[in-house]
Amino acid sequence: MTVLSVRDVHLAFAGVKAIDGVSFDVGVGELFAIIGPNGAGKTSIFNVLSGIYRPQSGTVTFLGEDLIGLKPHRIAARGMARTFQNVELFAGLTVLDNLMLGRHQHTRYGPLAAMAWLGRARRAELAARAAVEEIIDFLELEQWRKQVVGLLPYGVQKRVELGRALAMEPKLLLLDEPVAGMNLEETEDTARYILDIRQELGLPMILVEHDMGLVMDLADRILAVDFGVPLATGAPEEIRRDPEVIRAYLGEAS
Amino acid sequence: GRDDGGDGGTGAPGVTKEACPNAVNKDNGCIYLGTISDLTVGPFKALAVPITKAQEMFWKRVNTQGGIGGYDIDVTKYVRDNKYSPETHTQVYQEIKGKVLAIAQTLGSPTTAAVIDDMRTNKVVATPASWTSLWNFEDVILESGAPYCIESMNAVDYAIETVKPKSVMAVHNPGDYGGDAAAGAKYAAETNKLTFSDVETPPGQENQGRAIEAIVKNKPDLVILTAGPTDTAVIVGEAAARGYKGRFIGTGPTWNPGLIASPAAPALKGLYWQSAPWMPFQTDTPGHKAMRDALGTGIGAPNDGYTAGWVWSYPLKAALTKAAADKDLTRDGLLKAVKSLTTVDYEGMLTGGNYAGDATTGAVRTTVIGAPDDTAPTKIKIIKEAFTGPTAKGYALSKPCFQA
Amino acid sequence: MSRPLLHTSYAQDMALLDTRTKRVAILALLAVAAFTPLQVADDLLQLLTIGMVAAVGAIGLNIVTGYAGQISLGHAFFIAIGAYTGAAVSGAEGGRVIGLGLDFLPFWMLLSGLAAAVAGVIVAPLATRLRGLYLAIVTLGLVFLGEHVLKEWADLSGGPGVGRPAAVPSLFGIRLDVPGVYTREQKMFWLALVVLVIFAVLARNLVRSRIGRAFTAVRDRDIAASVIGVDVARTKLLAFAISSFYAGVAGSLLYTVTGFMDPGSFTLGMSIQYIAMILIGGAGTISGSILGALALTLLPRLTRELPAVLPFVSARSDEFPNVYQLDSALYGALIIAFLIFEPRGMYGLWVRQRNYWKGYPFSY
Amino acid sequence: MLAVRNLEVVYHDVVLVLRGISLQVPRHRIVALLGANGAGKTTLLRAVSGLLDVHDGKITKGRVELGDRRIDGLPPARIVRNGVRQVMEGRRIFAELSVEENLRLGGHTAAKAIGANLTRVYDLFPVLRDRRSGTAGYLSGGEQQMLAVGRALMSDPELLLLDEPSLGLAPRLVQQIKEIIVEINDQGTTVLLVEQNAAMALDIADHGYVLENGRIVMDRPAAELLADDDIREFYLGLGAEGAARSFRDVKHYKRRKRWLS
Amino acid sequence: MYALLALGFVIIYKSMRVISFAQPAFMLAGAVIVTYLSDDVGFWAAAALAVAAVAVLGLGVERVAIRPMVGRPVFVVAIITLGLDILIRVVVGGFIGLDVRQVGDPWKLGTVGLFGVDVQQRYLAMLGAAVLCVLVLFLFFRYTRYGLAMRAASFDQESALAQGVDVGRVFAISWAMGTALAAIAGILVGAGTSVDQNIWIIALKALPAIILGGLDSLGGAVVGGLAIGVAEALVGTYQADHAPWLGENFASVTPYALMLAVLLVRPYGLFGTREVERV
Ligand SMILES: Nc1ncnc2c1ncn2[C@@H]1O[C@H](COP(=O)(O)OP(=O)(O)OP(=O)(O)O)[C@@H](O)[C@H]1O
Ligand SMILES: Nc1ncnc2c1ncn2[C@@H]1O[C@H](COP(=O)(O)OP(=O)(O)OP(=O)(O)O)[C@@H](O)[C@H]1O
Ligand SMILES: [Mg+2]
Ligand SMILES: [Mg+2]
Repeated sequence: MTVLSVRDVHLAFAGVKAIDGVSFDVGVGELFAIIGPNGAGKTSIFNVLSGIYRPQSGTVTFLGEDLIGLKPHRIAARGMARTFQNVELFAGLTVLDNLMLGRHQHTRYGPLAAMAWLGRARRAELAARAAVEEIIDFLELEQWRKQVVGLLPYGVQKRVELGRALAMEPKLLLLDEPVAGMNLEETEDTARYILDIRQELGLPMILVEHDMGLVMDLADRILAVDFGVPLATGAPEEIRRDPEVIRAYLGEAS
Repeated sequence: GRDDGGDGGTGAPGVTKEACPNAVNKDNGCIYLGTISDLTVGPFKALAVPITKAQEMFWKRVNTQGGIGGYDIDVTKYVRDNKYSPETHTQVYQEIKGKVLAIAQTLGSPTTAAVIDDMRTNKVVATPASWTSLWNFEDVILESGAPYCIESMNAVDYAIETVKPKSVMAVHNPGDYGGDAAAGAKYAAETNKLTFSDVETPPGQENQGRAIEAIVKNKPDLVILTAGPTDTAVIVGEAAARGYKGRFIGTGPTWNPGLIASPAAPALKGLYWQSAPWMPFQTDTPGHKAMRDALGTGIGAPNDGYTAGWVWSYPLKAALTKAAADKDLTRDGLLKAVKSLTTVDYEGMLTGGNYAGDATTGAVRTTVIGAPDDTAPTKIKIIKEAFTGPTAKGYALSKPCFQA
Repeated sequence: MSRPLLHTSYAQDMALLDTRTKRVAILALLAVAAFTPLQVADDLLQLLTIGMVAAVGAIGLNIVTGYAGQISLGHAFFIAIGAYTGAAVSGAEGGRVIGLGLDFLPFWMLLSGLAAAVAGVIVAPLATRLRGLYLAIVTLGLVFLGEHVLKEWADLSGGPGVGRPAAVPSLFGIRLDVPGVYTREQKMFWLALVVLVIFAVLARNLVRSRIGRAFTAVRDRDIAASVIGVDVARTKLLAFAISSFYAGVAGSLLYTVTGFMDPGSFTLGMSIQYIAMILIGGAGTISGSILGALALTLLPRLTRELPAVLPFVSARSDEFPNVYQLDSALYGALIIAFLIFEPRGMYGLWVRQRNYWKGYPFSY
Repeated sequence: MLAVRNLEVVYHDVVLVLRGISLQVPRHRIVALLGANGAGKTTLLRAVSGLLDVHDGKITKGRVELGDRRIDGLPPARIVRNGVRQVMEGRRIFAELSVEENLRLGGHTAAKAIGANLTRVYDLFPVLRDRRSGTAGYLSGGEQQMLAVGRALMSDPELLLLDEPSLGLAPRLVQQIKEIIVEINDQGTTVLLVEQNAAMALDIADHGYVLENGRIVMDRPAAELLADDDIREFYLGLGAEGAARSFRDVKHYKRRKRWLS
Repeated sequence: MYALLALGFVIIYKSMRVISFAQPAFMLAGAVIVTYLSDDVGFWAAAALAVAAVAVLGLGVERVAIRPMVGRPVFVVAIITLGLDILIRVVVGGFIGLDVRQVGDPWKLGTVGLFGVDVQQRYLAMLGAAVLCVLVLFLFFRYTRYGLAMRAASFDQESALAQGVDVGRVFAISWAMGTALAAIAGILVGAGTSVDQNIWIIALKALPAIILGGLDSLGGAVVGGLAIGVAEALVGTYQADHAPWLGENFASVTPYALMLAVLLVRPYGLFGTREVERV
């Protein structure tokens, strides 16, 4: 059973081939990782998946549905959630509001109901709040709940972003460099959250990360790309030993 | 809400037993009159400032002559700037209306229109500072001189006498000012079987291209112009530069003495005449003389804004005098006095001032024509003294001209 | 020192007025406002009324600009649509200008809002294509085009320099614009107060709802917003529609207060004044919009009083410098000074004071 | 060369972030500054480069000296001219400008040497040469980081303040950046290196400081730090036995160790 | 004409991302100063002095009212420029007095024959001035570091500071240049006609021009200015005959209509820099 199936995707920007024939599948409950040098096209793959970029060719099938050409919010509605390489939180809002925004698709009521704040709107908001509180609990964000995210420590911001993605109740979670810029302690925390998400929610995930320790320890399968071209796909051990991957990406140090 | 009008025991707002601040006659009471004018950033500042100044001097002279019915008149305490915006006008009007008996000056038509309902309801008599024919239909407004449309009729009639035009074009700003004049020109042209065309042009030097184009292309024999002074310079100057040789006659506000030094001066001297509701600054009538004396030498260059402010003040003086004589210095009394006025003594500056009858009988129909001249004090020399052309004579005002 | 806030349910935590102090303060404020007309002179009352109506418009602008981040210089355009719709619907039939004679206030007020909202919906797609100042200037273009239409369409507007009577307010056969037991100004004040309170509460509810959050999300990061499921185009559309609705309602009432309007009023200057209102009040806050609108409407009154106490300026309009010039200049200068010293607006000033006292006596 | 003495920094007049920091960066050395997120590392760099103003921060106590000149309080442009360059966290390249325009701008204070410096930077980072006329904002994360470092080199700085240069870089590039830092240092530039990647930083540094909560809690030669048990556990992720722990074994309770406070 | 005005806006926008609504006031100031000086020192010297004086005024204003706002949202700054506009216009208006004033230009309404058409000398002067300004600006941006520094400062002030760019000086220079251009434009507006309080309105016409050309493009400002001038003239001449339903004086709103049309096709104007956004 595959959740997501990407077939032969090509994407180019004015001469730069960002993705050049990438294909892969993500299975139920799988933690799939994508690695590759800077500029290899990892983020671009995410952007294609979430509908920000439209590839020139190729198909993306998510839970049996073709995603190409859909607007990002439609894709989000189908259960795709992601975090961003550089934190893309709404800096002026509180943690709570950021998480509530994650529930945008799940709180459904119109502007008139919102203005009146009676009945449906009120109930929906209360329900959303309860759901968000669970995530706050899960990610241990209690102490920052009502703080404006812009001023929070970087590691916490990354966690809030993860929380926002979780609030969407996704069916697939894309994580773009979740531990970049974190210190060891925070990295370990994040690793723990990722494991917990797997365990408790059974959520399939795609992980893009340069911290090889984390990738190798957590991922079930890894896809390595370079210049948009897939180099290899396989279990962590295979990838670690793949000469092409070492040449292009890992370097002799590891 | 409370009405803040101090009535000083006489029962009328703006009338106090106490003397005016800086009173000439310390024993007199005080009648406060309000002034709402365009004093800083609005487009008519160059006219509004001298009007306001002249009115101050006019009422000072009245006070020096003993005041009216035991009262001095103060027009300096409640002066407000409307920036030529109806909103501001309304606000300042509300601010001062409870404190004044009447309004010595309310400048502009859209601005005044914004408060006219209230003036009607509260019987606040006011002197306008514009010549739209609309005022002939308002009881509370004490207009002086011929409205724009009659002035234009006279201008056309005068041209018929002198340059014998076959075609007339009205080049005018939109709205009551230009629209009124254009309506007059159109009526005159039609009455006299001349071809007529109408070009509306917005204010602003850079916006005159189309008007100039129209003039140069159609070569009308006569252009009746209603625009601002700088726009006038552009239109006349450029049209002349592009070979137009017909005749321009502009209404009162098209002229500013500064134009005589402008690059368009040669063209203006050649092609341009100026119509006006009354004689200019330097004229030799008792009224003009009194004005010049009152203003003294400290005013800089002469300007017909002063003349206008001075002339406009006579009817209110007459009404106040009448109300005082009737021992009824209240708003009611003043309005009653206004409605009983059949003539006002303008000390030779103008004849007219019938506010008792309807618009047609009340309207003043005289106009003077002048031409640019370096040597005259306001750079305009009169070439035709007060006259009423045949068209204007027969014209019945049934509603404001620009609405006809 | 204030007690820590303890709430025992999410409903309590999310309530609009979440502390007792706030509830009491608001009630007191409303009570004072309701009795104001009995105490204050009519001219000031009228100014306050205009300020309150302007506040409705400012809230509208704040929704689209402060919350949704779409800088609009076209607010005057939407206000004009509201003003003329209201006037045309409620105006007397068969007069010089268009009038349908339907003078039931809620009817024409809502209709004005709707008309403006429709215009907003038409304009909104521009916002999905244009960013920042480009959008601002293009919406400014609307103002000029609108002004042109109004000037040309004299049957509706009365023509430039002539104008027409504004909307006729009547509630169940009672005309609010003619004096009765209470004066016109008093009645209009109460009307404006009620309208403002209703619209402010509605707006406040809106901005804390999912829609309000979506506005902010689109303002701060539209890509991220779309990825978490916010339909950016629809959200902008909604922001423009609601904002214009407010503008329309405000427009329909704005001139009813004074009774008369001229097409020359709906200019760039008006748009900018509204921008100034929300900036001075505090962008992205409802109470800020109200404060800003009141401040900016009352400011000219203040600047007219101020120069009079300064000895060195002349009260004569033909001398330089004179009080009238100073009054205009002061208006400009106060705006500059305020924004320099309190860039977050009056709301920011208030927050700062509140925080200071909350933390008192500790400064760090 | 750089000496920071007893520095205190406050943001917005209320948030005290640095609480009396002293630190030395000798000429031609690489000094590493480690510390948890939010410890105040970036703030310290800002205090040196004069960029505190922009963030409404103020030095309330202490001084910053470059050689024997006091440089705190100087405007940033002057400090750059004195040879101090900060590479800001998060790259902060000019997204709308082209790669080469970014570099030229980096040479704003050394206009004469722009040609030579361009060649030098392009030699260090060949990718940038290939993308020279491309819009900088469309570069990938790593490419942008290279551009940011390259841009700083355009003014021939004497002291380079690097704020987390390895952030978001692929392992091979981290290696490369590391080599480049060493190379730049060999060419005569003194480096103050702020890093989360402690292994990388301590590997090339001569000396290291550890910052916690606005205070320096450790100040030792890099080699000693590498051998310190606490550092090994909390910054390098090495178990007591010296082998790397697996992230799969991370414990489910909050571990937090503080040296002070 | 519009091109010159537009250039002033663009220079300031280029460095601060702010549209200075005070440009009309500076334009008026330039014109009025010349009217005072030209009688005594002649037109050319007066013009030079006026431009210099306005540039200094611009510097001062930048220092007092704009510099403290560095780093604040651009719209707050824009509203400040608006306050400045009111302030300066009141003062300058006070100096205009009651009569319209003359700049005393040498061209008056004189014409010269050019390719068989009579062209007014002052239009040639305007054209010359515009070409000269564009040339000077082009050279300035080409051969000094400041062009790049201006753009950089407008995108990210902190980062520009870190590059050693004296952002304050960059802003000052851009204000001085922008206001000087406004002054030149003001003088030329006054040439051939007269100066009164109301000429500032013309400056607003430059807004569609710069949007059309792209807010931060000098070339765009020139092209936009010309396009708008031409469009206005064409519409003014032909619209009444061919499309009377647009109403009288449609010409004066043509710039806005044109701007709307162009922006629907090109959201950053003809030559504007596209905003880079990526995640
Ligand atoms: N919107 C865009 N326009 C032009 N080029 C782009 C755009 N987005 C990405 N690119 C280019 O596509 C290539 C892949 O970029 P991408 O961001 O996907 O890399 P990445 O693998 O995520 O790198 P990193 O690990 O540094 O984040 C890069 O060369 C980048 O410059
Ligand atoms: N502009 C600012 N205003 C207020 N507080 C700030 C500001 N910048 C930083 N701080 C606060 O100062 C503290 C130190 O921040 P700093 O950025 O110096 O930390 P850091 O050690 O560089 O962390 P990181 O590893 O995340 O970069 C943090 O608590 C942060 O919240
Ligand atoms: Mg990436
Ligand atoms: Mg940092």
